[in-house]
Amino acid sequence: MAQIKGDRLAVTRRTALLMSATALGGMMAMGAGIRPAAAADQVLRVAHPVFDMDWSPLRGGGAHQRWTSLWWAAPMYFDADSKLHPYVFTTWEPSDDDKTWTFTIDEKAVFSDGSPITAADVKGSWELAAMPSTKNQRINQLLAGVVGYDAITGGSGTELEGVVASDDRTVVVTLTASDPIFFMRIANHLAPIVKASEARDDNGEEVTEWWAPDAGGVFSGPFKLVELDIDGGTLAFEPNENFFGPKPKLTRVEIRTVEDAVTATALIKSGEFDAHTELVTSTIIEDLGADFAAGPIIPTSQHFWMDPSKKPFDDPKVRQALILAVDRNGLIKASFPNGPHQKTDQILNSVPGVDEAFEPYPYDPEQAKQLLAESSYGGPERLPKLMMVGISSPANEAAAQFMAEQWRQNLGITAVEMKPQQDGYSGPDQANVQIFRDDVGTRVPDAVNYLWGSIYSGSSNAQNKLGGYKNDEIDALLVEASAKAADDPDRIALAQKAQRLFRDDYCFIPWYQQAMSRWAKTNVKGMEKNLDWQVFHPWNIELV
Amino acid sequence: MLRYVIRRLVLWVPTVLLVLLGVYALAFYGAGDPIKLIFLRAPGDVAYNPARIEAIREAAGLNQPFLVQFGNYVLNLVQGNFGNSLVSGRSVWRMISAAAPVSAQLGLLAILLTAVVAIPLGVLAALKQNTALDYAILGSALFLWAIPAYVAGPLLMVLLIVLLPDITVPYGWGGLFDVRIILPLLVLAFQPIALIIRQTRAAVIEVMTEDYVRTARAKGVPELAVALRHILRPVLTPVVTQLGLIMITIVNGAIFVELVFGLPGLGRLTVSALLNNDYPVILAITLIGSFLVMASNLLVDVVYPLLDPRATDARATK
Amino acid sequence: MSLAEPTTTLPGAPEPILSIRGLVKHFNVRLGAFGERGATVHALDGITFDVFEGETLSLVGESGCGKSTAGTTVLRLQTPTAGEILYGGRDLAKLSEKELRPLRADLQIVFQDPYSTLNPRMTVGEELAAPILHHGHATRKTVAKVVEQLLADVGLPARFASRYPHELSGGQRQRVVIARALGCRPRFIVCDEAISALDVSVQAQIINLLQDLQEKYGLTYLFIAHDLAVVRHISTRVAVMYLGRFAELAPSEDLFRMPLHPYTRALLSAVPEADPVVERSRKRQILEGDVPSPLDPPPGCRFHTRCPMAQEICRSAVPEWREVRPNHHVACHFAGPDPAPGLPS
Amino acid sequence: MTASAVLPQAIEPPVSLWADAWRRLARNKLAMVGLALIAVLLFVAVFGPWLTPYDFLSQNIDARNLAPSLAHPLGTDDLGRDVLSRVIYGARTATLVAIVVTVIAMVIGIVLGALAGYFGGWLDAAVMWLTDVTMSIPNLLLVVVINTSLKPRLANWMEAQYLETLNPIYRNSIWIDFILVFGSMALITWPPYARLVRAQVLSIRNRPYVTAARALGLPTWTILTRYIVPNAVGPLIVAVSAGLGTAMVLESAFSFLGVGVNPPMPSWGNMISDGLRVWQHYPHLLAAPAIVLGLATVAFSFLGDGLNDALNPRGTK
Amino acid sequence: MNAAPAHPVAAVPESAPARPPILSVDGLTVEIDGRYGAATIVDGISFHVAEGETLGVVGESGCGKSLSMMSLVGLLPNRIKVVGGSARFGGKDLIKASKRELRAIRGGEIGFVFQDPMTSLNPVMRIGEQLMEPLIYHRGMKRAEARKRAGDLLRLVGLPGAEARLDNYPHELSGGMRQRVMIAIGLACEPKLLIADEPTTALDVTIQAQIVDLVKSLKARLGMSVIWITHDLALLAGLVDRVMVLYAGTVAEDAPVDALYAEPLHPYTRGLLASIPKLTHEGDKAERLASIGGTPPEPGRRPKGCPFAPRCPARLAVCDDTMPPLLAAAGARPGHRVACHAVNGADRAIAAAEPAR
Repeated sequence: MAQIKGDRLAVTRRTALLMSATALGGMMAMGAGIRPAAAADQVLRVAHPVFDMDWSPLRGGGAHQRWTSLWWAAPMYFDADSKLHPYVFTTWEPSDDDKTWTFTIDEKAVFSDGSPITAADVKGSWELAAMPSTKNQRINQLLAGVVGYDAITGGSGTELEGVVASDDRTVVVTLTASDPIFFMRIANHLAPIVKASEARDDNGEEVTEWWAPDAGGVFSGPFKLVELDIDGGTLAFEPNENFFGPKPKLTRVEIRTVEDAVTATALIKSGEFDAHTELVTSTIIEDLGADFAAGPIIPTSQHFWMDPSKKPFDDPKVRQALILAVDRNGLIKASFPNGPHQKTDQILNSVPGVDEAFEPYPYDPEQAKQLLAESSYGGPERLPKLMMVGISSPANEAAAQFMAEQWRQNLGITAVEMKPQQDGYSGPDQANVQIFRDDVGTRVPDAVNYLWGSIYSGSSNAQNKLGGYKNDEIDALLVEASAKAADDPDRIALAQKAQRLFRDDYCFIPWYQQAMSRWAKTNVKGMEKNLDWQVFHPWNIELV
Repeated sequence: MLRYVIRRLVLWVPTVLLVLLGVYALAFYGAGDPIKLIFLRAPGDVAYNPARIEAIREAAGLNQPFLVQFGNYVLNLVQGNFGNSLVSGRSVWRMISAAAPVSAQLGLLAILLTAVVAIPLGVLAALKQNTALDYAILGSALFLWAIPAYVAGPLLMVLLIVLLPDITVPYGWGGLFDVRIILPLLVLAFQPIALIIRQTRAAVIEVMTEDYVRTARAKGVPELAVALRHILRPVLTPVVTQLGLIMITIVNGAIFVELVFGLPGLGRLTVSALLNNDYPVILAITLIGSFLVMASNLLVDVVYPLLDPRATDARATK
Repeated sequence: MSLAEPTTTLPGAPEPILSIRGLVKHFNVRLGAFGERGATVHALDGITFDVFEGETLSLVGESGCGKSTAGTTVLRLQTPTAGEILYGGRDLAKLSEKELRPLRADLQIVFQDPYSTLNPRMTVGEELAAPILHHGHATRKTVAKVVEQLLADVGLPARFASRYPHELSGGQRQRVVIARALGCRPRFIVCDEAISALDVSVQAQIINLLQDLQEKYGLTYLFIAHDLAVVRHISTRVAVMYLGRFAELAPSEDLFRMPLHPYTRALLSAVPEADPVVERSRKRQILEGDVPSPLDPPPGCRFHTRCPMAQEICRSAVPEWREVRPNHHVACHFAGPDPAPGLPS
Repeated sequence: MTASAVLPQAIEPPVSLWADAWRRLARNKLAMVGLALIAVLLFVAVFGPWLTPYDFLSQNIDARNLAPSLAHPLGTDDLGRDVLSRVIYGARTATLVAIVVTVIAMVIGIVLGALAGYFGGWLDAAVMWLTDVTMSIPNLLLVVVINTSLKPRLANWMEAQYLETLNPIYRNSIWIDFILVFGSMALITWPPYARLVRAQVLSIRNRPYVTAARALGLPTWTILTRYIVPNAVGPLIVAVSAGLGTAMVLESAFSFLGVGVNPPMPSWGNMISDGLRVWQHYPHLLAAPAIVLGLATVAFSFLGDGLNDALNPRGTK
Repeated sequence: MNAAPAHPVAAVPESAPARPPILSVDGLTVEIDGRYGAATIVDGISFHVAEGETLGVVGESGCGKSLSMMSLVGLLPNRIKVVGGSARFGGKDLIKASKRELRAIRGGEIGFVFQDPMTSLNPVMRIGEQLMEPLIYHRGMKRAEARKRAGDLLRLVGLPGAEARLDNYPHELSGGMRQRVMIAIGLACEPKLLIADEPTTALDVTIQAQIVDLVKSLKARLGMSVIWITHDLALLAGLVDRVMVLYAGTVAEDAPVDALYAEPLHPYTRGLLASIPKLTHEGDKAERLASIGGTPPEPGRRPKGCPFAPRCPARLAVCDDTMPPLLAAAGARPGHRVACHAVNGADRAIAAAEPAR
């Protein structure tokens, strides 16, 4: 018996070895045989940098948000020149006091299942986006002024009283205060119009993955989601035949996750992909050409914000010293030597009202040294450690290291810590952070709104990154300006004045104004994006 | 044997509980507020509204005291409910069950590859001890050992893209019989292969001096049969005991390999969960990780006596 | 004085230096691949004997018979399961390790393998000095002299003090081990197979050395060995062990001339003699089979499974430990004062 | 055949096992190569500041990404810093990390392992269980979680201390990095040491020379310090040598993932991770740290193997 | 008389040189690559084994007794090499034989039994498998056939329950049983010569008696020659026809068994015999054992002349620098050779050396 047993054992082992060898050999052979599928006409292949687990259009943020315009329609939208276009809404009328707005829905507007887009869908979409469970990150920008917003966003309600579907095609919005630019605020894809009856359950909460193809998702944009493998990181879109706008030129859009930027670059170079969601590498120009990353400058800018509530920035001289000690020409050279982003001296850019007369912070190491010596800390030795957060990409890191080195060389400061690749600052040490790298910008082409979101005392930027910064003069100027009509020249003048006042508070190190890169190869046409990161005419994208 | 296995399995319970409690506490007290993290990660002016964040936190059940949360977690776990991701709201179980097969297939294949490649090479090196072949094998093993997966991976991949522009780029996951598995498999197996080559070589050199090998030669058994029948089999025993170590190497290597090659497995899930402090996911992965390590240890202990008949002999305690 | 004179150890001799009463040592082991079965090794199953001042008492038997366990248990290097070890009016079996420590100087042991009984990281001098200093037989200043003297006692030159064990040959190491034991100024030394690992030509040197030292310092030996020829040469009395029990205990000459236990006779018969003529004429009694496992020793007389004269009673009743002749004890149902007729001797 | 038992007929200086092991090691060419590399590494780590041609932090924004040249033997990085100087400083980081990690892990391992081995019983069971627990947590996870949770807390505490006392000891965060990042690495690397020490203690406790020492009546303390510990050191040295290499690799892995040493402090791991992003254009930025890390790892492997052969020789009876 | 199986030992005839040698070794020299360079461990030994003869090889550890025998058949570790001499066996010179030829001889024409049956049997292989190997490789048997024969062999060596034992692992057997299995393996192909390397050293004396008895009876049945290597002179007395005493890699003395024990000529042999305590002799027990001072020299540290010279009580001046040749001792019995200047006379040594050089 043992003999037979022994035999069988031997055979099994041999067979197993043989099988595995065959398997490996087979794979090698297959590898040799396989060639990339011939690039079918008009199939756009996109590399996506993260495994987004949640592609809900109502999230209001995240990398996947960059492709919302592919499959969702917005109330209106801006193009690259900040020109407003109607979309779902064809008309928008304010009341005299700018407190009530009436919007009309395009009568052709339908979902991908052919059902009409109704006022109830608009109301439902907004309510859903405002509810905590959807975690929409930017709903404040859209609906903060709407009556009933605070209750629904605080979790205590499911309805926005301020939004009323007066009939199937008319939406009336009531605001708590007058807002002449409310129509601009909703002209984006941050809370697109979805079929509310499908997306919301009986409690008004969001149905999990209602937008997935196997859940029978219904879409409002030019494309519809036809394939979805979240875990594998792949999605595919095909034209929505019922789309009420122009007929899309692409026959298919494929999005695949490629987390590593170097790999993604190589894949794009090899022709595996045509475009990328957001590719940030320090060698992008060398790798893929200037055209790949080129794009219009959008009203978003990156700066290093100093928190005056934290030591040692409680002393303005320290702040000023640190600012004057940084050679900002070097800063942009260290981070974006070849563009596409450009150095900036002020917050405002690419909106009407950029201040031509704004006086940039000079590079003056001598004065900086003197200022530091005059400060209450008396010099570099007694400064507490400086902590920077938001140092999450190669360019950020280069800039941060450049500044740290400038401070070391010019001021003798050695204790600088930067938190790499950890974008949030919500760790227990957030109390210690004094410098925040972050962007500010505006979704509407308006200088006041731009500053309102960055230096107004109520803004998140002022509250969090500037440590509750409050300059009463600036606040007053901005409040005054915001009541002016969009095209009133005073509106701009007041904003510029506010920005100059902010300059003298020495609270930030200006860095760059952002280009809205195409992130597409030259053969991809129609990839122009607006300040809202959206390809504003997705139906125009084509491969040539 | 069954009783032994059951006794070992029972011991897992407190182990797992302790591991979970530790990780839970670290995540809870240390890593900050995941909800805030979600919001503050988004660039630009986000809707930072304390009331809203509080409401979101409450909806996720994150406003309760530590022990209550942990207790709830364990209770849910016992019912097979791993909870939902804080970031995406998806069922952790679903995420894991989508990711685990990828990692498992890759890992098992890597172990297989290791066995198929490393053991023969190790035996060969030992049999040709101190020859050029030995040095070549040992040198390659040390070389593989010295290159971290995160260096080898990108280098290999980009080299491939550069050298063979026509080939399907080995990125992503297409299943076990997809050509794209080759590169990640190789990179993942590098270190275990290096480890096992060295282990096998050392073990063979040791076994070669055993009296029973001399006996086999004295019987006139051909050298190849000596190597296969008399040397290899006893060598397998100590090599198999390295399974736990290989498992750890592979679990850790998988993180880098999956990251580099874009494989939707547990390693990638781990990194994204860690960066987002998505602790339902972190805990589930910890659970799986410790389960793997414990299971492989148990497997080794159970298989050992089957490979080595001597182990069935008395084990003296005090 | 001749150590070999039997009168010095027969009745009327001084009080025993060490009295062992019913000594039992069991080991618990776990069996099976996963340790699922517990079992007990009956290494020592109740042995009783005295050791008299100045004598050499030998323990012989096959491997696994418990003789080494007896040696280490008597010295309390292992804790006995039961029984008494009376030394100087105290029962060593009941003392704690701490209480034992001062007594240890009196009771020394020399192990079989001289390669592993010396600390490889210490020089011979350090090794020898440690117990001397600890027991206060010298001060740090005078210890070198004592070490030198000890080395001289065991026939090694003084320069060996600075050597490490691995630089020495087996015989030299065993001399060092003996010197180390001597450094404690012991009364009693257990020689646990102390010469078994040595080459034939060196064995004789060590045997001679042991005898010289016994004479010089009046030592008492418990000599554990399996080489019966050596045992006969060196012993005053001999105890034969089988499976954890004594089979026979008698003055050396008595035992070799007139073995009473069938096992002793078989053992003696199996030993070859370095003389072809004798060998050719010898009638050999070859025992069948192996020693049974101490995990499951046979009931009754432990030897009955291999005994050529086993009867029914042997299978059930444990033979009594009897003194069949003066000072000649034996545990066999059939042993009389004279060798059983018909058995080869 | 007894290869080591030398007959001391002639008057020769005594040779301790250590000297003997050293002689064996010295004959092992690979081990010597490893030792030489490690010596260079240590030298560079200790005297780094005097060896670097440039300040490792000095930037020259007009001399970015230069290829190796006479002025910059290993070129410059994306901020125009001298790569050679940074690699040399990286050796400091690597060495310090390796030593800190290994020493902490070893201390934990020795204490727990020795206690477990010597006292046995429930303590042994508990320690072994703890090693199981530790080893069954994926180590990256543990390090990252500890890093994101404990480190900021300690940083907070130190900052508070500094603001209160203005004592500069509390100011520099690099120490926190080292203590915490690498302390947490030690927390995952101690179990092998504990198991090794325990096994050693268990095995040595039953060696005849320890029994002999007990028989001589020597006190427990003497037995522990002179008989058990010196004999347990050999395998421990081997393990430590391997552990130092492993710790360097671990450091680089964590720095690669961004949880290790903070920039601008150079570490081979973060240099590799930076280099990987641009290596197609500036291969020297990847090659320099990767090769040096590889060499260091291989050096410790060589030495470890050599030590293993030298300290645990087979065939000497 | 009782029922115990008593095997009377057959009287060994005076060694009869008429029988042709099956193995003649001449000038065998073996070196080891040690830490201080090559050292000679077997230094030109010559001997022969006649058909059906049992040769005892005796010596202390390190004298090269095992190595010289293993070197004949290529069973040495890598760093030990034969550097000179010849060994004729069955018409072939084993030293010059190819690996393939040696393999055919090992286990086929020459069988082996090793010292420690515990380590010499493969612990993870069943007894049957190990026993079948020589049958399969030398006799070309099919497995079933080999298995049947393996059962027969186990019965031949007196293993109780022979067939059932085939499926046992070595650790499941006792030491004596294991050694019986080793003997069965050694005898599997009915070799002409059995080399037994200290086969009873690891065994108890009662088991040793069993094994000795077994080998003797098997030899009588199978008619092979045996080389029995041991350090135990007493053991050889009743077992072999001839004894060769090795010291430090050289043959000190080579004689028929009776001659050696009755009239040992070499001082070393004499010393050895004297240092063994006697079991049955009733002598002066209080007497000290005769002993040889010092220890055998390490390989590579052997003196230039007679290796035993430093320990020799009969040392002459010539012993220090001239190696004594192995010569038939004057006046001794036929076949009695000894390598000692004191016995043979130094001039004979020089005379013997001349024609050779």
